[in-house]
Amino acid sequence: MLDNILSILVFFPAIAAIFGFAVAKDSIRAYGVAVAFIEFALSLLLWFSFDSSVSGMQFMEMVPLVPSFGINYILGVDGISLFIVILASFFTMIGIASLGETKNVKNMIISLLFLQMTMAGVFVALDAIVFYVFWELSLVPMLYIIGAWGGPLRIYASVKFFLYTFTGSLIMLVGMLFMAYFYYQATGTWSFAFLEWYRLILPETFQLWLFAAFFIGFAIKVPMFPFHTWLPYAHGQAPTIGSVILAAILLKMGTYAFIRLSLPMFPDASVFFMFPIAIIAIIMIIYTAMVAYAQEDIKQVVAYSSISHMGVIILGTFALNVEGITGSVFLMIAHGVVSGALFLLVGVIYDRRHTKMMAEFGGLASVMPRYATIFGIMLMASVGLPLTINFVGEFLSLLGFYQQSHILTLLAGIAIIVGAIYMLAAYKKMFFGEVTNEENRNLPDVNKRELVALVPLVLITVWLGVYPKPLLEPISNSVKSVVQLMHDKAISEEAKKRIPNLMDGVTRVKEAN
Amino acid sequence: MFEAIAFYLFSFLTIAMFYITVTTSQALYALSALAAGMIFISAFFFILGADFLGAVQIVVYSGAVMALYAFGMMFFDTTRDVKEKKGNKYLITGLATLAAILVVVIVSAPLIGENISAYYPMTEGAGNTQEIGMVLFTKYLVPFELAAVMLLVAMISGIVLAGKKMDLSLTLMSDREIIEMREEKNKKVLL
Amino acid sequence: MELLLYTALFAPLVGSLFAALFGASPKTLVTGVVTSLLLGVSLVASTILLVFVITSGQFVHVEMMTWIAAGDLYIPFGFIVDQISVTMMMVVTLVSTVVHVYAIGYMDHDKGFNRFFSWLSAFVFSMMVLVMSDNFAGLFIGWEGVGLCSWGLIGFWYQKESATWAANEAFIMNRIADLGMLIGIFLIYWNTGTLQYHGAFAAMPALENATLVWIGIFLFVGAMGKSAQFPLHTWLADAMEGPTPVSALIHAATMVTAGVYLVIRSHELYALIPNIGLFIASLGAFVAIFAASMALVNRDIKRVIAYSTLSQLGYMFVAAGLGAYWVALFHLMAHAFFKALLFLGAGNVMHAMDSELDPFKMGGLGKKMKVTMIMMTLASVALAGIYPFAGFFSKDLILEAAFVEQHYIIYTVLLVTAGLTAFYSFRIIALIFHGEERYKLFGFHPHEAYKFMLVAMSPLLLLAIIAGSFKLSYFEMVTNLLPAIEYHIHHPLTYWIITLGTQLFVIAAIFFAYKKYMSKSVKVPDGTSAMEKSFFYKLLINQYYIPRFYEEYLIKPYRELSNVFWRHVDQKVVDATVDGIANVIYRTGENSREMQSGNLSTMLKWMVAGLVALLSLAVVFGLATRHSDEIMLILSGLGV
Amino acid sequence: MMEIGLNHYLVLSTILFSIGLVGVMRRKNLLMLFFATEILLNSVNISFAAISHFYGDLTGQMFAFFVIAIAASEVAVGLGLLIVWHKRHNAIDLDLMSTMKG
Repeated sequence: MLDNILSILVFFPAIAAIFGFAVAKDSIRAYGVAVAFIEFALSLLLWFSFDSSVSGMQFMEMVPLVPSFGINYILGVDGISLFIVILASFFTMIGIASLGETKNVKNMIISLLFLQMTMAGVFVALDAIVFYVFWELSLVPMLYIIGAWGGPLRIYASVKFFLYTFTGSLIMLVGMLFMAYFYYQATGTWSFAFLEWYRLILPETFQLWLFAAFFIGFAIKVPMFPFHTWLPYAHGQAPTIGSVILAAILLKMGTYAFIRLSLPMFPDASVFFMFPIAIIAIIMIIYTAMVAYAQEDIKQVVAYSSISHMGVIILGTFALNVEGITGSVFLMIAHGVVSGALFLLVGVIYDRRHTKMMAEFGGLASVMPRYATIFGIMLMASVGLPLTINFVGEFLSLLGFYQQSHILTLLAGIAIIVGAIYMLAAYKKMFFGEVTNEENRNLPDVNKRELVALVPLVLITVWLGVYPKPLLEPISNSVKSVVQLMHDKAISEEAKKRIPNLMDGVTRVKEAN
Repeated sequence: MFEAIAFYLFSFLTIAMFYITVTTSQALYALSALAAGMIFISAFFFILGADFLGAVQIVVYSGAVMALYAFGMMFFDTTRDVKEKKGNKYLITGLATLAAILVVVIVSAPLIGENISAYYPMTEGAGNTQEIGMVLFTKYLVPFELAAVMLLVAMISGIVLAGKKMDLSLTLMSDREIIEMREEKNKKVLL
Repeated sequence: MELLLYTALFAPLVGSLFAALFGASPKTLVTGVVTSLLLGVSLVASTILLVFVITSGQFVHVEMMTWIAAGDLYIPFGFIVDQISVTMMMVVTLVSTVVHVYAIGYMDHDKGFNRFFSWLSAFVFSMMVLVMSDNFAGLFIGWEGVGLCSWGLIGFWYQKESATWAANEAFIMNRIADLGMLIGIFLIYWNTGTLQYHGAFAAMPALENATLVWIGIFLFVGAMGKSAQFPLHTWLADAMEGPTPVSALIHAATMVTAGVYLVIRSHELYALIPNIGLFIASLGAFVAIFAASMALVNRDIKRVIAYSTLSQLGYMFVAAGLGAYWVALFHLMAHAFFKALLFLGAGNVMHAMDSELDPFKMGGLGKKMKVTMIMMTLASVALAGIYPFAGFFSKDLILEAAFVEQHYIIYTVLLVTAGLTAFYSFRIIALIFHGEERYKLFGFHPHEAYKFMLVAMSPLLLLAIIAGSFKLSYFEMVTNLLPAIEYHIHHPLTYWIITLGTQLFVIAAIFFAYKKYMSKSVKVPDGTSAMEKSFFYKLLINQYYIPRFYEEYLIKPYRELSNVFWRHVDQKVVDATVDGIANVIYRTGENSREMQSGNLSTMLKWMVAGLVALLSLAVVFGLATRHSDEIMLILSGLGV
Repeated sequence: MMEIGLNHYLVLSTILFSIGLVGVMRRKNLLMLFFATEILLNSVNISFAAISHFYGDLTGQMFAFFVIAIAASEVAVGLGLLIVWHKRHNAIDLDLMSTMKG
């Protein structure tokens, strides 16, 4: 069982989805929740049998697919991917459980289960081709979810989402094929396995080109400025469940891939591109936060805030030290929880009023106090208040990047100001003041089904904010090995200096600038 | 000298004939001019010493192909003026000329620039037909047989295609009958 | 001792969570009582800890559990009770217990009674974390926590636009400062390798001076926000939108002094960089007189007290900046008592006057509210620094310190401010409690507050009077930790001249205020009098036009820039580029579809065109390969 | 001028080829289109024969031979199709054939 747990984790929901076609419409909800729950339980089992002290891959599985070209079905999980996998199954469960009145509910649940397969697949795949297959497959159910259950502009939004990210991933595929070719040139055998690619030391010029190819694929997925414009449309049109999964998990694929692929494979290029990327990240942080402030639609506020937070994740990733990368991995999970919860919350009010315009609301705090409280907690988590989950990640990310550049970190730190501005402004518009709109006067507060989804998220937010150690320890262990690998592989002087050598014990690079 | 005169004469004739073929609005003229052009081309083959090819040219083209066309034209209303496409004449001519020049450049460039040795040099003392026979039934046996099969297939398909509903004749049918028949056919398609 | 420490720390949290359970339900008296009792427990625990610290001279230091550990970073939840933090704990628990009991009466009729106590206790918990933490990250937790609670409490009456606006303003301004603090924390970590006070301060003397200066500056930026120092001061006056107990607890006694606490806590750092200390002192002196001047004319009693708080914070920063850390801490403590008392008194007045805040509409309230009048007058006397009240011992000490350290400009500024303080304090006392009964014109029916509220206030009154007498024993205690510098003017004559001079100056200011505002001619200002038209009055009543400046030149441009970014940059440039690329491809397809007309002869024509194109390419490539050497030569000649 | 070389034949072939192309492009009548393709094929045949002659290699003639075979079968099938088309539409106008419109 445990030997194949990753395969089970990946394919169980897909198989269940196929059987789902045969399930009667009345019982599909129960069926979906049951499957998602089993999946979640499996992921928890994975966590409990995971050895936190090991930094490398665990639960490895390998089945040769095309041996002559080195394409194998390789799965494995380490501290970096473990929690994202758990988060994915968790959100699928919560998403299905909280699914409101939906037409074609059967198709929706089947899409979600299929999506769960692709998400789990992306994060545990250790072979470029398998990774790529899951990466692309994840677009399909999402395209369907946005296109079939979305708002009035859904076709435009879903096509934009699909084509944009697809273009990016094709460039990434070219990069992968080149990488495999270089591997063949260097070793004489074909291989698409990440772990074998890690061992290959590439000349710096090759690194730069390959890094750029991978970067475009990942940057669109993240999405980084200026490739971000598909996201507001996708979020704006997607149904609540679609936005939740998109924000919580799918965006993390980009940042995860940076850590899994770009950093260990191209350490010199990572150092070379560190400052340009950091500047883009800072633009992302401040610019999208300002755009979020200008929004009139609460969902767009949350959507743009997602981009802003992703900027901090990118910044942490490119801190290239243990603190920063650990922080960015943790922030991925934190942002998943918080933005997922925020989208669920937006969905709650949308279900009641069928509008997302903030001007329509006002004074909701007196009408729906419980809703306002939960929203408030999540808002504060999003703003990055200490003892909430986001703070740990943001703090570590910024702390990590501070080692690389003081000024840029100061600029990135503006995130905590601008983040507060748009979030508080939005909260004020929605919840404070007198109830001016008669339609809002008798809105029911959050009901049981919604609480089932929201309360666990609130608990996680606080729990991991107060006691993040169970996550930080395995993450930090795996990140250490990545950083050490990068240091060992780095060719240029600059890179050797920027990436700390953990073996020396001298881990802090004293004041690089 | 004789060769040159013959070349220029036949060149002129061939070009004239083919020119008529592509410009005339009368299908019959075109057919006749084409047939004449084919025969003139066989003259080049004789000049070039490809006697067998010349003979085949006359037999196949002037005999078989032209006869086929002639038969085919019986089905059509050949008395009608052939409608021409309206379009930019210069464009068409320009494109055609350009394409031709490019072909020549490509084909002639290696010929002029490099010394090519023959794969199947002509045998001294043997006649053209004999030589062809030797090559055709040794090296090119399989393509030759394939060509034969292809011709057979083409012949059968020609018969089958043309022979369908030979009993029907649109020229003899009245307009109403034709319309009815078509409607019936459309129904079938719709079903 | 550990248990006591945890009790002192977590009792307010338990109270807060308990009250939060009833958050959405209508008023239940039990929440108020339970939270107050739990705070009492916390107070008792703190007192025992105080006694322990005084008698044994030891610290209580516990490490509860790991918070963040990644790479070399290790941050525990560690708490320390030493002389500094125990002082703060006493101030916090004492004032908050009083305020809690008081608030039971004050919030009597409020719908959000339970919510209020939940927030208030949460605030106390955050404040306790702030003062008790043994590392900068823990301090930051409390720092942000009090900011959050302050947000919730300023905006407590969320139906009011002005209240929510003020809440957001306070939160955002604090965030600006917090960024500075965060950067300071990063600097400390990367230079000393730890965030524990002990380790960090121990490593600091070895660092370069420039680094220390930056650390000092960034930490002080954090302190500036929380303690509302110029230019981040505007939120404090606006924060008076919150319920009065909140103003008393948060915006007078505890949270705003966190900045001072931070500087005192980092005295080992600031001792290494005296220039920054001088800057802090100068800014403090400036803020002291700057805020006092605004208090002179304001027509809102709570705002006047708020400016007074600001001014007193300036005093504290002067003391802290000049290295007189224990003086600063002492003034912080004394100030907390009398300023909280003043606010609670103002709360009584507001309660009596149906939330009216303009003292010109009151007058003669002394007859109806004798106890409140006495309390507020005594608090004002303490504030003014008259012997033998608390203010005399703490405030005059700061003046002396400035004099002894030979910063005469600062000394003069502070002296003038002392006069101003006395004047504006008694201006409102006179306007509220004495003179004509102008409130009758407006149809108010004032009444004294509940008895238990007055009783609750009495400990503060007592402390406001006698706190000064603790000076020596207090000095003994804190100088275990803080530099023990006694500020004495050695020449007895100079000492007496200065002390008596100050006293006389202050008393003169009080009498002037009484004389001016007790007369029968005081009318409700209607904007016609000569004074109201004068430039200075306008300048002061508009707070030096700083809020308007912020509105016009920061907030509006930010809002407009955001709109431009969204509507023009994001939609018209970034997204339009993406759509443009898609459109080009789409239109190319749409246009080239024409080629596929299905017409055979057109297709044949395209076929020939394609043939020509391919043939030309073949020719070009053929030529290129044949002449590749020459082409390379030409290209290299062009510098490719 | 008087000595006829390979280039003369190639030029002739080119001229014939371009005539054929003109025919292909401007004719609307399907039958005429067939004629034009015959011209194209024959012009190429001339080249083949000429090259074969001047290089003393039989391959060119072989190709020309096969081209003739292909031309013959093309005519057979093409005419058959043409007749069917004519039966159905009573016309052999190219413009009618636009079912492949994209």
